[in-house]
Amino acid sequence: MADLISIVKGILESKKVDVVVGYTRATSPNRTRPIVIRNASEADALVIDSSCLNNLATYLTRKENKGGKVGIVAKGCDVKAIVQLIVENQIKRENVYIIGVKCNGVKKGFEVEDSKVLSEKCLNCNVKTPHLYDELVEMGSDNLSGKDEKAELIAKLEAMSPQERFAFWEKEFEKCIRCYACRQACPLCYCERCIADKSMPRWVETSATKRGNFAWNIIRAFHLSGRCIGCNECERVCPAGIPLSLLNRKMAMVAKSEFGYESGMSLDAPTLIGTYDVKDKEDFIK
Amino acid sequence: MGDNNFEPKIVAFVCNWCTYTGADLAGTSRMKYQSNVRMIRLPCTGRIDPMFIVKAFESGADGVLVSGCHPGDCHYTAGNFHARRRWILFRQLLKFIGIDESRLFFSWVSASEGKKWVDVINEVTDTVRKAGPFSDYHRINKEYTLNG
Amino acid sequence: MDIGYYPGCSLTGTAKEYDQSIRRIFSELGVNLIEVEDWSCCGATSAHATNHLLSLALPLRNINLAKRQGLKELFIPCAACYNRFVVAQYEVNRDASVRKEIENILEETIEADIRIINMIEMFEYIGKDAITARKRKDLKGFKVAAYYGCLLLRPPAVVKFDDPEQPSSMEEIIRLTGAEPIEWSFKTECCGASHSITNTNIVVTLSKRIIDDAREMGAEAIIVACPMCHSNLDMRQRNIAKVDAQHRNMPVLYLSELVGISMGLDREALGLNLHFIDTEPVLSRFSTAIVTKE
Amino acid sequence: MSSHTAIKSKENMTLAEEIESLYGIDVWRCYQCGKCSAGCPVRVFMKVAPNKVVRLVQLGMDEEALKSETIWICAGCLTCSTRCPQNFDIAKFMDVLKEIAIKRGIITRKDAMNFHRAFLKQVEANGKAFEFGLIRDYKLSTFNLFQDMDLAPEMFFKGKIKLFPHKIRNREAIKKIFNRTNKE
Amino acid sequence: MMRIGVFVCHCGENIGKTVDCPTVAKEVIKLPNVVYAIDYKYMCSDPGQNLIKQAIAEHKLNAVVVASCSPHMHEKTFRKAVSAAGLNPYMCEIANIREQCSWVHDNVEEATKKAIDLIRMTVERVKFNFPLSEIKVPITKKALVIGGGIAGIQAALDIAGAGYKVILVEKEPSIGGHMSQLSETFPTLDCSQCILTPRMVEVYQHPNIKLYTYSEVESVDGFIGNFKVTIRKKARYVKEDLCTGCGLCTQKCPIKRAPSEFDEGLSNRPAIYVPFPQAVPNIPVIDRTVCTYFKTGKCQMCKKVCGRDAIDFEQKDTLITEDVGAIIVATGYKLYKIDKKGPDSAVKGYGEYGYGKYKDVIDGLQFERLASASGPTAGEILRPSDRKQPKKVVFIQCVGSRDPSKGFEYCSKICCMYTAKHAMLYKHKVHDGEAYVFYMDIRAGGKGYEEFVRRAIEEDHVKYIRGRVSKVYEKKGKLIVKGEDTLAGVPVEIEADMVVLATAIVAQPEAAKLAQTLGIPYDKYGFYAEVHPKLRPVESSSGGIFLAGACQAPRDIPESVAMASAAASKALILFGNENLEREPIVAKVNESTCVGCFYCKKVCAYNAIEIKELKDKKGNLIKVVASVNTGLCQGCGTCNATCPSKSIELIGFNDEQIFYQIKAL
Repeated sequence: MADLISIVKGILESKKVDVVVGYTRATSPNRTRPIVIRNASEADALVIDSSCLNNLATYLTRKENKGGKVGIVAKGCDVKAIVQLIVENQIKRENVYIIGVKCNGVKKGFEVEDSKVLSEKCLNCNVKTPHLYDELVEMGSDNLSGKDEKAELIAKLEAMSPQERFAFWEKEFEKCIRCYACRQACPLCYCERCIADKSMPRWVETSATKRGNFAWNIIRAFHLSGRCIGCNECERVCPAGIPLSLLNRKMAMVAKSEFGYESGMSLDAPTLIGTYDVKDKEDFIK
Repeated sequence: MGDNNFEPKIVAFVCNWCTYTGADLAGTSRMKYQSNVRMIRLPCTGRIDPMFIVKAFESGADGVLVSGCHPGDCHYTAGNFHARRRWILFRQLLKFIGIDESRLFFSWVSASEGKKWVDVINEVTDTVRKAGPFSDYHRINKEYTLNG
Repeated sequence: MDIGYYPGCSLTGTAKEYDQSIRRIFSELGVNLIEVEDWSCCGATSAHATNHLLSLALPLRNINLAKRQGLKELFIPCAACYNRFVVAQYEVNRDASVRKEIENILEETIEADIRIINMIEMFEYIGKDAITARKRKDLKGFKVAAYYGCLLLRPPAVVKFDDPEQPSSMEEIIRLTGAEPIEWSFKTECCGASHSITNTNIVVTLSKRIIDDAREMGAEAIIVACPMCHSNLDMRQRNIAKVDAQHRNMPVLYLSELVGISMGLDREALGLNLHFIDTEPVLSRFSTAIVTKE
Repeated sequence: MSSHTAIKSKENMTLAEEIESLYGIDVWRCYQCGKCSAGCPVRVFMKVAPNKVVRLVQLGMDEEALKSETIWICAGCLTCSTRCPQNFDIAKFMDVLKEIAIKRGIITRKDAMNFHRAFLKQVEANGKAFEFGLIRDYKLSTFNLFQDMDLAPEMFFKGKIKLFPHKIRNREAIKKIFNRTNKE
Repeated sequence: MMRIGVFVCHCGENIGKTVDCPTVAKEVIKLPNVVYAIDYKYMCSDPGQNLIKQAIAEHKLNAVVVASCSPHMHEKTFRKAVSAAGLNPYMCEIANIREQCSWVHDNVEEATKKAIDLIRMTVERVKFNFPLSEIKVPITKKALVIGGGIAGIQAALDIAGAGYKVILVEKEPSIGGHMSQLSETFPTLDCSQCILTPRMVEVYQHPNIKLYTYSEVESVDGFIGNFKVTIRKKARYVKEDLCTGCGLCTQKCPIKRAPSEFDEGLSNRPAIYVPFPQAVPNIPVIDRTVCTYFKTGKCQMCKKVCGRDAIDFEQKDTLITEDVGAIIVATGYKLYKIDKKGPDSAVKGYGEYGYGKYKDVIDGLQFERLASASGPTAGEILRPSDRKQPKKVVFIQCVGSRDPSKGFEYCSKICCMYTAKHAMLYKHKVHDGEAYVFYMDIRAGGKGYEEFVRRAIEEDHVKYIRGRVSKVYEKKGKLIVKGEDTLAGVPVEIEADMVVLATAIVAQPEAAKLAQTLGIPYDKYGFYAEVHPKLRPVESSSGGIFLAGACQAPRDIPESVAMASAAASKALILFGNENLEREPIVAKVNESTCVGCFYCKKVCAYNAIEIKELKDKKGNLIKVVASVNTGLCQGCGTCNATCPSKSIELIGFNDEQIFYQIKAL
């Protein structure tokens, strides 16, 4: 298996791609940050290890990248996002050169020095080896581990009464300051004018009222239903610490149980919204 | 919960071809039903946006009913199929957030089912009346957040 | 196989041979009939003709007894009782207010979900193969008329048993014995049982029409699954003879007796000696000697 | 209850309204096709055809309906109900009329009534029917002691009639049922 | 600045009785932007409409809300009115306070409150209406007629006669339908085939009519004026272009005993057959379910004897597509086969009449065949069992009709008449015979109909007995019919030789399937639904699809023909225009915000969403967005609800209109 840096140099020199999006060491030693490489000489800055948490796919839909050919360093989960973007006509397969990363899981956050805690999104990973790539590189393993608290929380919420659930979310959404970091970080929130910014009519109240926050978080979760690939970037970047992944994961569970559907897995599978089956369950319809 | 003289505010989003016509039929046949529901006519259930439902609760609705053509009868051939898939997801989301079956209702009522429309309306109205005012949502409609 | 058993009053009296034959053949077939503890009358015609609630309460008391005995199925050979039970069960399951009313009367909750089985269904239930397997005598050439009467088939929406107008299930059981059911037009006509004592003339007229048609269509005997029908058609032939000099006796057999005969069981044991119309003339050709088949 | 029946106190209800509100039988379903009468096995013994009895009730001629012997002659074979195109349960209708007739003390066929009384008396007392007692009581009531007397000895001989009733253990339960169902 | 006028209609008592209209008017005038409000007895009347027009002028209204009956009733009326007053019709909205308010509530206070709410919501909505103008769509001036019975034939001839092309599709091997099976027709007793056959031939020879027999409509796409139809031409195994209809193959076919559909099973036909002598086209078809060759691979007798080598065992079904502008559905009816038991066999079926058990209990169409000169008995009345002449025939009406418990609630309408005809024909053919008719009511409400029934009773002495038969059973070779004469109040028993059951008229078994292919509504029995029971009896709710004959409800011949001509004229009215003016309720894309995810394209059932490339002046691609083909868009709005960024909106039902309608709740 070739190493990352030589691959990147290769594709830049051979003009296979115009830019490459990857990870580089950040100021603090146990974290990385995204980097855009434009010429081979810069490629040495690239790193790939268990602190490469970000989902770089979100950069693919940035205006400045559209049109051009982009190389991207992508873990399995990131590839899911790329697949979904291709399915939704946001990028063309031929315009993206995927440097897939065989991944053994990434670290949860950087709070702790040299944390050994496995990020939640990795717990039920089914794409340790990416399901779509042009080149494959390996990431070292530093046997991380963690437990799935969110799964338990979802179960707990489902067991609650509607009123209790409502109260739970009221408390969570109350924290929302509507900075839209969740939207910014999400690889699939690529709308040029988000419905939250639409003023005629103003479906989502802009000021951080309880009402507005409910509307925003409901519609965000719904627009990602059957699309979210579970990279948890939204939750990671949320300054208010709202457990957004609960909503995304719940909807992913519904998609799975009701339609046996999993997003970002295949380039030619029909999307969940936009298709239908005459036999879709309707036990809830009178 | 819910005092006896509470009259729920209910909004119904219905398709023009089946349910709306069915409701007209109930009228022409002089059937009687409770007066709490306010109808909003749309060309097709396919047009019914989840935002409508959110907006309805924001506007003080205690319950929301969505109704259209039976599967296979859609005037636009498949609008109700797409709608149905949308609802399966949206309804689960709302449920997870704490808005359950006593607030959100779905039905198929064809143009010939005036009687069914009457039954649906009465059932929905009774259910919502029993559930009482949607005080949870009424509250958040009023309150500002710390940051708000 | 264990199965609940509600004989009903007639089978302890006027129709004891029905009870006798049933117990006999089912012990042969290895079916264990568990009689409902301290069962009481279903109220019969008199109850439902004069007191709706009573007509529901009486059967439901017995259903509750059976449930408490842990019975899942209840075999009721008397078509009249069968009908009262099925109707009562249907009524309380259909109408919650009625259920409440009866529950208040009985001072106990009702779980009316026991499966009620009539004579014909009973044979279907234990399986036609079981019957053929136990067959010792083929009643070939024995031409019989299957008579259903009223209460096995009506009301169809409630009993949901067989085609109410052109039933055929009894014929299928009869064929297992080798006997040959004839096609006739009166298999579902009423014999007027409820008037048996009060208006004998009615009963005579109705029974006569039935018997005459059976004979015209070539039947040697009539097969029934109801003690009411039996006592009318069997007993009342005396009265028919009074009004019709030409009347010739027509033996009337219970379905259970017919099956019993095909099993080669002793006729006394089946209670055939208790009939008013002698069955020997038509049965003598099937000797009681058991022909064990190789 | 169908819309055309206003809520009234039982006293000032017509028979049609009473049987609808109390027994859920809507006489207006009947459109007088006569299929019930056509198939009735005991039709020839009736002066007034079953469908006519329904008609009388529809017309509010309640007395005439309750007085008609038809309701007592009905054999309860359910042929009518089974074939009624309008799903109108005539057999039940006949029973209900009998029940009301008894309550109002209009009993045009004593024989039938006496039989039912005699029968139920035995059930009430013993928990089971008791042919001997039944026939005895009934005969006494009709003073027609000799009818069927030719059959009785043979039945007795065949052991089909016992001289003493078989009583169930929990007769209290039965008593209770009778008392509670005989309200008013 | 919006200046809205609100017009509250009493509709006489209809609204006024339960909605306090004056109060409503007083209340709604208080609403922002409402500058004028008035209540009036009949808004739809001329004075009512003038009231609106004047108000528009005097109060400079730029939007109007009419609170009245359902928009389905008078939306067009009022929009015409406002446009007459120089306002754009789409600036007028209806608040339905009749069908969905006054008629369904009793309590005046509640109804009034609801009316005010509904108006408030509509007022808020109309603020966001904007002027629209109709969309023009070209029309394909060619019609498809489905069903080659008398209705289909009539419709096809009318349209073809007007000079337009017609595609006539018939699923049977020949056109003619049920009418070709009939003997004589009421009330004139003229021979059915004598009047029908010329029409059939005319259809066949008409230059404007393209006939597809033994074919079915497979799929229908598009919309009024622009349908695309796929027709499945079933394999006949006979080359139509070569066959001369000499009939040699049918004579020589060794299979002789397949029951004839045309004779309702009263006679037999070969495996290769022409349904009946006058069939159009006169080209045989092979019934592969009975054909020896198809079953065993041997025989080929027909092929051997055919001089033109027209037999083709290899023939396959073929699919043909046609573009048409209008569709006329004339698929007719079926007779209720009463021997078939329903799903819940314990309660369905008519065992008591012994149909299917006794040979001599037959249904109406079978009697038609017995009475028909071209029938199995050459018009002689002979009963099926022993071909003897029945001396006593009982006719039973309403078998399956007016029978909620075993059949259908509705009245089959034509049975009273054809039964009278049957009894009459029988009496004319068997002079010493007796005819009895058991009926419930005699429904003879047509020109010369009552007279016809009287003739049967008075001149031909048919005995009418009022009462339903309870049972038919066999005794000593006679059919005993048990009935009650409800007029005399006496039971009657008739010893008949033959019994004829007037069984119910039911929808075609495939009716629902076709309805779904066409996208037209149907009632619970499978009969197709008209838009308006009185004023638009031959139009389905789908534009450009019209109904004729018994597919819509039980119909007799004159009615079917009348409907057919009416439906034809509806199609011709359509063809009278160059373009179709369509409501401008279509989707519109906001190109500046659309990111081209094309979820809208996925949900569009009409392929109305197209991919559009936005380029700058130099011609390099800026981005790819969705764009709407307004000709194809039908305005369902599914795309609008699906679009995450709301970059596509449905004009006339756009987000703002709905948003503020909800907000005003």
